[in-house]
Amino acid sequence: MATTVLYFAWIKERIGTGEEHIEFSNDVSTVADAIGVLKQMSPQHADALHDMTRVRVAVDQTHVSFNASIKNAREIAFFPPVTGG
Amino acid sequence: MATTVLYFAWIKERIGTGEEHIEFSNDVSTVADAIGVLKQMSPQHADALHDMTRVRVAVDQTHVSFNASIKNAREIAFFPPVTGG
Amino acid sequence: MIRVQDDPFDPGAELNTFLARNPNSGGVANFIGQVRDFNSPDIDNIKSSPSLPKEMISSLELEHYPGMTEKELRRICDDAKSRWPLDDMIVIHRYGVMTPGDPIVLVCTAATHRGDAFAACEFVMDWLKTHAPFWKREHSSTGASWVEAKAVDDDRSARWNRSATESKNK
Amino acid sequence: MIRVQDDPFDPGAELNTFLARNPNSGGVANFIGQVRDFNSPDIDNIKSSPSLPKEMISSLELEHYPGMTEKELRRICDDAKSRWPLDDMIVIHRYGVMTPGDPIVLVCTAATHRGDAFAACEFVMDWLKTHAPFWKREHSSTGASWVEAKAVDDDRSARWNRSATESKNK
Repeated sequence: MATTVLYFAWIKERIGTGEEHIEFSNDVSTVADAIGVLKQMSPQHADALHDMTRVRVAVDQTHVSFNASIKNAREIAFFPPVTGG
Repeated sequence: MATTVLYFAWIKERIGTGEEHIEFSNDVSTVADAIGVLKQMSPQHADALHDMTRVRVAVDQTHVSFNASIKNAREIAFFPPVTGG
Repeated sequence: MIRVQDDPFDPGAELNTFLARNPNSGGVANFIGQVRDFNSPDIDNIKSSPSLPKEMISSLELEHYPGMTEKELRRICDDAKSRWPLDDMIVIHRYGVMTPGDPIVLVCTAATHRGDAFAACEFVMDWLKTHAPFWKREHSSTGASWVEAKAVDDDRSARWNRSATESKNK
Repeated sequence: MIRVQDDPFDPGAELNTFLARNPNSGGVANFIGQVRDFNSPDIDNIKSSPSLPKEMISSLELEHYPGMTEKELRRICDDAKSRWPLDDMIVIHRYGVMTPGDPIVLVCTAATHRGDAFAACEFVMDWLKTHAPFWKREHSSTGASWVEAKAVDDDRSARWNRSATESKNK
């Protein structure tokens, strides 16, 4: 069961795509674990995700912290701190 | 030199007029003194001005307290606490 | 800018004019006070005892002190401008006879930072409520009565004195 | 009511529709955020060093996270309704490409008491700024750059947590 991984703003630009579908293995249970996997995928991924103080995350469209579970997650999104309004 | 005395809202209604021109004598130097004079003018004046906790005053269109001077005042206004907005 | 008028005004049109005049202000706050169709003391009663009869207001009459009203509103606006960095502000207040749903007052403030726009707008409303010489009289089926001033308005107005003192003491 | 849209909106028309829908709300507060024509870091510099060149913004691009944006705005509105007695509220937020002077966001709140309307409106703006998934990118003569989040927005947003905790402790 693949998980949809979304990127926004400069994270999307650096990675070069806004959406990927990734099959995480069973030992990948938290957001932090997933980030570890993603950073291995390409130098662009590693660059975009290397400074986690500049990255925020949502699981199934809800803000979460890096130690949140991604078990049964359909969608994980990575983005910079928001700047709307 | 007569001073214009103005009344508003229910104070005007009780006194029966919104404007009077009164020549205060020289010993009438504060708002409180003026109120003393006005209350002598008619039972209506006395009734309207008897409870000073319900009366506010402006001298020359500026809010003042009862011990404010009325020397050189052109206009004194008596009204209930304001309820605009 | 201050306008005290007998004529009705259009809040949306006023807001758009204000925005067009201040295209570089990142934040514009505004407040509109409207005539309600049931009177003030009843509103609180309705919440606690829904069975109480509502006293329907047919019209609201607003008396004011021509001359002092404008002067006082100008003082309040000048005070707001001295407290917060504002690009612009407008206060429009009606007097005369109004019907339920009519706008009574409009305050718009424009600033670079939204916190300043919000604070100034709320300050002007709080001070206007306790300082601008207007008196409301409600007409209903049971007759006409002058609206009593509310202690809560004095409290809200006094907050701004306290915070002024607090910031001076910092 | 929540609307997230690419199309421009007319703040005055939206305000009038909102007022017409809530004739019995004594107080209606609202806020409009507009696109400025010089960028955010420069604004503070201009004040301290008027000689610094202004970097003119030609357009603002607003990216968002479709689906989550609406969900998050709904959460913020529900939270506001649970904190203050509101009659109604509306949030409109644009995305896509905008030019200076364009309205980005509109928040309207209607309540019996103006303090509730003001507080809810400011709360929604503060939370929207720190929680709604939008990202601004400014285009100027020197190129395009993503706007950095401001610490002051985190602070403003955090105030509401503090006051929630404080009221619980009372």
